[in-house]
Amino acid sequence: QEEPLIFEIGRPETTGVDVDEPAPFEPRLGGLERTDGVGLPGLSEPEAMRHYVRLSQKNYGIDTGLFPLGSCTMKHNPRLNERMARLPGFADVHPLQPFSTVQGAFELMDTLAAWLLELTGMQAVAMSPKAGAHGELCGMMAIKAAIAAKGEAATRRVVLVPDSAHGTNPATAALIGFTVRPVPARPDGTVDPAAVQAAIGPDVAAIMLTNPNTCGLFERDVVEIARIVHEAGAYFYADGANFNAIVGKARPGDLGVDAMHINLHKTFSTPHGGGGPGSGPVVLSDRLAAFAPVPFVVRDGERFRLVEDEADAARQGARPFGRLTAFHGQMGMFVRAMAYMLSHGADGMKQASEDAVLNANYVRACLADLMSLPFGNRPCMHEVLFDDAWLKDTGVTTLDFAKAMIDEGYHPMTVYFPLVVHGAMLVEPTESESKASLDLFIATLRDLAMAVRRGDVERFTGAPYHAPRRRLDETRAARQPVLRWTPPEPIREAAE
Amino acid sequence: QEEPLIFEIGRPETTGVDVDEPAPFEPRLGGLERTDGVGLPGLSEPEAMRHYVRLSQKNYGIDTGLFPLGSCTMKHNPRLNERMARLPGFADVHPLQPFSTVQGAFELMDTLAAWLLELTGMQAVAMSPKAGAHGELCGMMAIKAAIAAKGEAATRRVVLVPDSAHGTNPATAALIGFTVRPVPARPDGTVDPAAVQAAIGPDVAAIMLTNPNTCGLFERDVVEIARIVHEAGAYFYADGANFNAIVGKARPGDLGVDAMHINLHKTFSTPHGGGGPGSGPVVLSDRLAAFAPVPFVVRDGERFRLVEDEADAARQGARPFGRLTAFHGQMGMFVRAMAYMLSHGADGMKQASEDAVLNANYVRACLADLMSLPFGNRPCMHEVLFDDAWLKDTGVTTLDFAKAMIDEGYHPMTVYFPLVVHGAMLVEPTESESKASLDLFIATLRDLAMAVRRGDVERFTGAPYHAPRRRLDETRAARQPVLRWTPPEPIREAAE
Amino acid sequence: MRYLPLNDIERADMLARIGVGSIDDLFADIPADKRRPGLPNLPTRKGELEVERLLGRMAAKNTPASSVPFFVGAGAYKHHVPATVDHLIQRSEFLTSYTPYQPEIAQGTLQYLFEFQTQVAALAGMEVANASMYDGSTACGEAVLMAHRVTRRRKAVLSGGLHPQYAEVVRTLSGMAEDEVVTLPPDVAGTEDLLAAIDGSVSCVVVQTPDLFGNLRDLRAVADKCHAEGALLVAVVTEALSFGLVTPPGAMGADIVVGEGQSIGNGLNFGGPYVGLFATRSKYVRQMPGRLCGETVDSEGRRGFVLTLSTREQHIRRDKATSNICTNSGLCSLAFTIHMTLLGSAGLQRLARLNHAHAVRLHEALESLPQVEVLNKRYFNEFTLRLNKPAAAVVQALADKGIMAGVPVSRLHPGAGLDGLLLVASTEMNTDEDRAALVAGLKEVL
Amino acid sequence: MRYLPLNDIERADMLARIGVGSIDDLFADIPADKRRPGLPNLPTRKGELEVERLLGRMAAKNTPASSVPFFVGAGAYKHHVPATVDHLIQRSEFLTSYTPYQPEIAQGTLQYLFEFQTQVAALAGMEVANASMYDGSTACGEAVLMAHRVTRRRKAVLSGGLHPQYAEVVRTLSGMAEDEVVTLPPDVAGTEDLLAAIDGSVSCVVVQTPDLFGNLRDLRAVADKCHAEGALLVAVVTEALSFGLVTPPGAMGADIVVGEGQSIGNGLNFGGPYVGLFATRSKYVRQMPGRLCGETVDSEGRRGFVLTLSTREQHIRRDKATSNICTNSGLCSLAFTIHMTLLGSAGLQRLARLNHAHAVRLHEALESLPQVEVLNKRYFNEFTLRLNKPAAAVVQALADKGIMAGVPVSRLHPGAGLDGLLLVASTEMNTDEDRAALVAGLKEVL
Repeated sequence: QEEPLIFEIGRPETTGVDVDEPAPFEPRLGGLERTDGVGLPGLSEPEAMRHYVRLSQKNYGIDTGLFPLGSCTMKHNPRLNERMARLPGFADVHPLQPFSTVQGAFELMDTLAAWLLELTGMQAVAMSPKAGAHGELCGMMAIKAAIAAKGEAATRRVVLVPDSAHGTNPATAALIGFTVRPVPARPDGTVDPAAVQAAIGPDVAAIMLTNPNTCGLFERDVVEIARIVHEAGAYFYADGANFNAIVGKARPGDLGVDAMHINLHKTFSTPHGGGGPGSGPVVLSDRLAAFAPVPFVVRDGERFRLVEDEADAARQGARPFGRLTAFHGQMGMFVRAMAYMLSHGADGMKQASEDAVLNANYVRACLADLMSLPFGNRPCMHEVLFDDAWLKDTGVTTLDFAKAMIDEGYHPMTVYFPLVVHGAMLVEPTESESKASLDLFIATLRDLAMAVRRGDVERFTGAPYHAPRRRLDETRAARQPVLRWTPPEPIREAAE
Repeated sequence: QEEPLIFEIGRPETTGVDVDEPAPFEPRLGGLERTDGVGLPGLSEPEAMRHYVRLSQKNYGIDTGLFPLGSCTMKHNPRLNERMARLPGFADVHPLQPFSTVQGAFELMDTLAAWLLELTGMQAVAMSPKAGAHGELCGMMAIKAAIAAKGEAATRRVVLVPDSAHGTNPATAALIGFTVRPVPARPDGTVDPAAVQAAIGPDVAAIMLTNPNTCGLFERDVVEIARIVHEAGAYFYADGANFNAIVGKARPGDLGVDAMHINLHKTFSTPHGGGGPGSGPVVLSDRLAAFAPVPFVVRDGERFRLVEDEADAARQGARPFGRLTAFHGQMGMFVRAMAYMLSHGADGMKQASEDAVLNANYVRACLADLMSLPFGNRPCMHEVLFDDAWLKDTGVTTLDFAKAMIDEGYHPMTVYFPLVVHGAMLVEPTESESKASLDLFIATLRDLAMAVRRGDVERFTGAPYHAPRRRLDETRAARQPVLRWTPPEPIREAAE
Repeated sequence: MRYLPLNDIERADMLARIGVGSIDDLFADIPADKRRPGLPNLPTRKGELEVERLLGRMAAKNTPASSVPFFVGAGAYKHHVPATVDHLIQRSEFLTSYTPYQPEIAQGTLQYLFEFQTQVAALAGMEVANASMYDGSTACGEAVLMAHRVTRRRKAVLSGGLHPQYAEVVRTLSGMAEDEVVTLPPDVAGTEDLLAAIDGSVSCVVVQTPDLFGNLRDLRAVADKCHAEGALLVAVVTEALSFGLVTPPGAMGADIVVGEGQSIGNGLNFGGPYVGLFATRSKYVRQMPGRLCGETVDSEGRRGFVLTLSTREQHIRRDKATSNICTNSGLCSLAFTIHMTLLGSAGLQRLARLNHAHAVRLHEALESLPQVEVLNKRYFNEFTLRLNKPAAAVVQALADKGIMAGVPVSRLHPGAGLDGLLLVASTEMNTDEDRAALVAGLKEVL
Repeated sequence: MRYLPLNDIERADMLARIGVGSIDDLFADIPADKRRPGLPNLPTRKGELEVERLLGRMAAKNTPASSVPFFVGAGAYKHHVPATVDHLIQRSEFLTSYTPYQPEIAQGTLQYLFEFQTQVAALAGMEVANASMYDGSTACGEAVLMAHRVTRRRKAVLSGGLHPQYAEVVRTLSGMAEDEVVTLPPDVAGTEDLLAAIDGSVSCVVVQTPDLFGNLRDLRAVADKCHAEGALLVAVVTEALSFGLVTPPGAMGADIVVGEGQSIGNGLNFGGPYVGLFATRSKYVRQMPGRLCGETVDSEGRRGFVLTLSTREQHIRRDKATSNICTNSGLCSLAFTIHMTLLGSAGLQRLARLNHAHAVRLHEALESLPQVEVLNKRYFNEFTLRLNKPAAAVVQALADKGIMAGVPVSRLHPGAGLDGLLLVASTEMNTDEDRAALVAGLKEVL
């Protein structure tokens, strides 16, 4: 059965919420009453329940199967975290309540910040960024502010970005007025310090490096790169999207990083929720700490309070570059991440990183004979990157292969990213998968790979066959955008 | 993908619960330590989550589609009720806490009891029965106790049960030593007072009558039947399974009922949960009130307390027949039912009954031309009963038709019940279905009925084709019972 | 009204399609003088917010176990339930499904029931288990009826260590069925002479372990005597967690093991809903009450599960059924299964050990009080204190101080002269502070 | 560790299969002198119970809005969220899914986004909306950048009624992008002369309604002037519920409407996560930031939904993207959509009316206090009081009495000489008792 849109089944007078009628009163809207009736149909509660339950059934989630989306870190989302985030003391407090009534909230933020600093070996953390890309923006803004403070705002306008960077990196740099200068990768998939040295100069503000990088490899020359960058008077921004591979194994602060965002939804298990909300705190080195945006929590003796404006910040010796968002950040995500960290503890977090790396390498080892590894069959970090060399001349593309995985009951891996390899397939199993689950996944991929070799092309080009939808026409969607429902023409499409 | 049993994927040393190790201590088990290792494998939390989420996906629920199971009343289960039942003040209190610490729990039980009495027009209510059948047992025990109190225990040993009764009725009567004497139904599906008159005598303890009955019809001579029963010195037990049809329209107490159980999970929306837990409070007339079992709540001035033993009950002037269960009943269900009642209020509950009856009659009216109505095309109550006369000689049975509905995305109606008609199909849409939902359901049934007429027999006899399983071999299950997992022989069945 | 999808226009359309003039025409079979105009004495509908306020106010008048030092047990125990359990049992597909009468679209329910049955049987050390009963006490009542069916005798003997409310349930049910029940007097020390009560007329002996007073019972001698006399041994376990640490009744010769499963996966809920466990030997399976799930195959040969042996059930055999029960405790058994799956043997054993350790720790702390005597030699997570004052008054005095000290035996055995006895349970929930609070509180009031 | 499925035997097997001797061999690329032996300064793992205790203790140090008379607003509002909403957003298939990059198995997410976009556009009175932004303030910042792209000008004018934290977000973002921002002074009465600030150099004017001080703004004249000068009007709505009762910005000529959607479906959460609304005219859609869901068909011609126009997004165009945003506020937008679907127009209007009624009722009650002046002529559910004492001190004094009186303007506009002003919001959550408590409390402290 197909599920119609609410606009096709709702009725304008129907409502699933019982609201009391107020006693008669004199409105004070001053002539600005809404008169168009809004025009949104409602559903009774049982109808709404069924509608959204049925919609949900057309989705795939971590809870329903392995979700090997490289670079996205689809790990288990503990329900304890959900329960904790819903404690009235966290969920039902207003950001502008008096400080005396939210001391526990500040304590949690302060504790989480302390853990993040300990994990990363950094000196300060900006908690307010709302997502990873927002954290990137925060980090780069801090760098820009620091450069301006040194009087180099006019001269340092270039940011070095390796080819293998996340797409947000160049976008972020460009957004705040930097020019992007690409740095090519070595044949082994990592950045060559010599290439950085060649690209750097007094016009460079920063390098943006993802480490482990998007090829799933640890940048083994990262310390040397940091040295080059710092010697040139520039800053080292690290994309923390892949921090989950090295928690407890290495600290960005020890590697020379000046700023790094942390995706709480990747490394620390807050749910992805079909596209957010995320949370992207940014850890900062001594060189950047003063420039962190408002607001931030400080401790006055036994009490916590929030520094919310620049004058107050200046009294704390800070020079905030401004404000990234109203209020103080993603409290709901802070609680979840804190619950994750407390649950794992030092031993569990280190083990999680190791298991994530182990799982990725196991997948690599078990598929290396059938699928092609662009940088050779050597250890990877928490994700393993294949390219499409092995699909050459088979009539099957990376996309086809991905869609065929759907028919086998799997969410595909990340495809066509990173851009540095052709037809990329980036597999990140995460530490949440059991060996039995991986073995089944590997067997399935091997079976599919054999089917490719057998020339069973239709299994791929026509895929998915067994999903709520066959392949969708994305071109049509973009050429003739239909971005909202509009009342139907007299002859409407009936729900099947 | 198939989902294995936990015993096939779990490992004995794996656990999804982190438990602290106690400091060393001296056990006091006195030689009764368990030494066999229990032998139950565990799953980590992510594995357990996925396992049970995937199992759930093989189920059908009210939230996923129309569930027209006659006599079962699959109505909407509001999540408000779930939230209320989980308030720590209800969910996290122990049945043996001091009375002073559970006054609110008693208040809720007392309030719910008062509402039930108002809805039914009865004089007392026993709250402790754990389910409908347990309530039946309670009601019949009260009757047996009342008869014994009159010194007629040895003579009144027969219970009249109409053919159309729920199967639990005769089972209940037999369980406590009564002999069942059937009462035939009239051709119109209801009980004839004359038949009751003919069957009754000084040996009769009670009649057990379901009203509205299992044919979906209101016993229009119920008052006369009650008169006959009472005149003969017997009691009138009403099966309250179908009370949801008449809430706010008629009161069992006004009709002469002496005892009736109320399925909180039918009439008052507590969830069915794949087979319980239910809750079956029993309302009693003046003639039976004194015999209600312990425990019960009484009010001493401003405070509530529980009467838990017979001596205390005697001080209250009661003569309880005993105790049905440890503790005090299904508190979790009481809270849900109370939330339902408060939400609906007097107006909403009456409207719900009317809508339930309206929906059933609408289905009847829209299908009467294609399917056969054993008692003619006349108004029914909250459910409509078809028989299989219209399937005669088509090669399609009631069961086949039901299974074909599965392929259309519907849960089948109740089939082969009540036993009084051949190949029964009992459809109860409940008030929770919208007209649009009913129209789609009706269209589907009409389409199937046309397919029967067309002779498209395989669509039925092979059904279901599109379910997690094809038709299951129930005979094999009963002949060679396999009731638990046992470790596999060396060659084990692999998960697909 | 938010739960009712129909609106008045639709209602009118539908009445027209049905061919009646008004809704009351559909209720015409109700005698006119008995028809009601509605429910004039009850309030009208309330929004969600208002319902939350009303019920929230009632809830706030109760003291949750988690909010105080808590030592109340006697058949229901405060344990920690993982968040995953409550999340999963609220899945629409579990919560809003029915008894799996259509197995093709109920494999979720059926498979977990099969897992549940396997787990319960393994825990109890038995061969088979059913798909759950209402609770431990009703399971106990049904066990006696089953023993009568198996032995064709009608006399049950109940140990004096059996939870008195369980005993009362058995007596009520058996009394109504006109069977005989012999109840031994309360047995604080766990040393009663059960063997003397067993003879060729006895269908079963019902013994609880850990018993009401917390004593662990060695059932082997009783089992031997039962079997020699042709009777069955029914073992009752009200603290399911004890299975993790204590020799299970099945290993001591029990023929039927019934129990309360609340401790695993389920909250206190003021006494219900809980989940009754029922396990027995394979040879008695056709006399077992309650639902059973069995393995089979579908028409394509794939493994699947169905309700089976339902000829025992009332909906087929009506007045010849083994019991009148037609439901189980579905969601509670699901919670049990999920929690048990998360625990596994390793977690269960560790959790049981921690419970025992806490009880021993409490025992040691209480020994410092001269007014208190611990009566038990061996126990799991609960034991009995003899106080120098009536326990009911002590419990109330401590409750007024915000400490839930336990269950006075006089509440369960009123008039039995056991007023000085207090049942004290200690689980993984108790902290050092909780124990210190109890000891300090007792010091004050004794 | 309960979240990690692998055990040591499996780890050893896997290392062997990989062909390395130890797990550290897989980390060999980390320079040896930078490798860490673990996290020696952090505690080890904790069970669920212990985590609940630790976080529960922190949570208990906060005062939940529902536990006190509560009048705090200024951009986040305490409303009632139906239980259904929170239940549904916790469905595994919604909660644990990713951005719908594989639309064939993400139609659930995509269809609700399409519903969300339609709802937001209708509420705002606009033609199209995106699939949500981080929150209202970041949406506002993005709106200004978008206006620059559309007009190819780089100067924004911010109304003095705009929430100062929103203004600061705009200034920060624009400052970093080296664009110009003119911020008018705080405008308590809502009568500032915006028209004078608009000329041919201005890309957009940003006006909030209801504004920070609660004033409803008639945007028509500003819209006309903007359009005459080639600028865009960006309207900001921080109380989404006002859409139910107040003329929407789209009907007053706004070109971009941004807003905070928290009020519908989402809790207070101490400031986040929230959900940013972003709507505009169809002609600007390709300049719009954020994700968009569009309708299309699959290879069998069935309707389906996909993310579309993603060439605007960073993962395709990298440094030429419209913004660096690569996520939306998925679950929060789902909560918004579900709550909005439950409400429908009828429920939304009724709820908005009830909010307004409560505010009027509060206004009337406060007028009885001589020390208090209500400054607003027209408002929705929030207004500004002028007190005879510094509002911050008054708020603190009342908080100490268990009353959350509102937001002192000085907290948002420090040093602006507005110390006597207090923002007071009133929603459907407020009862007569709450209002009486506030009035009584103010009487005491003023």
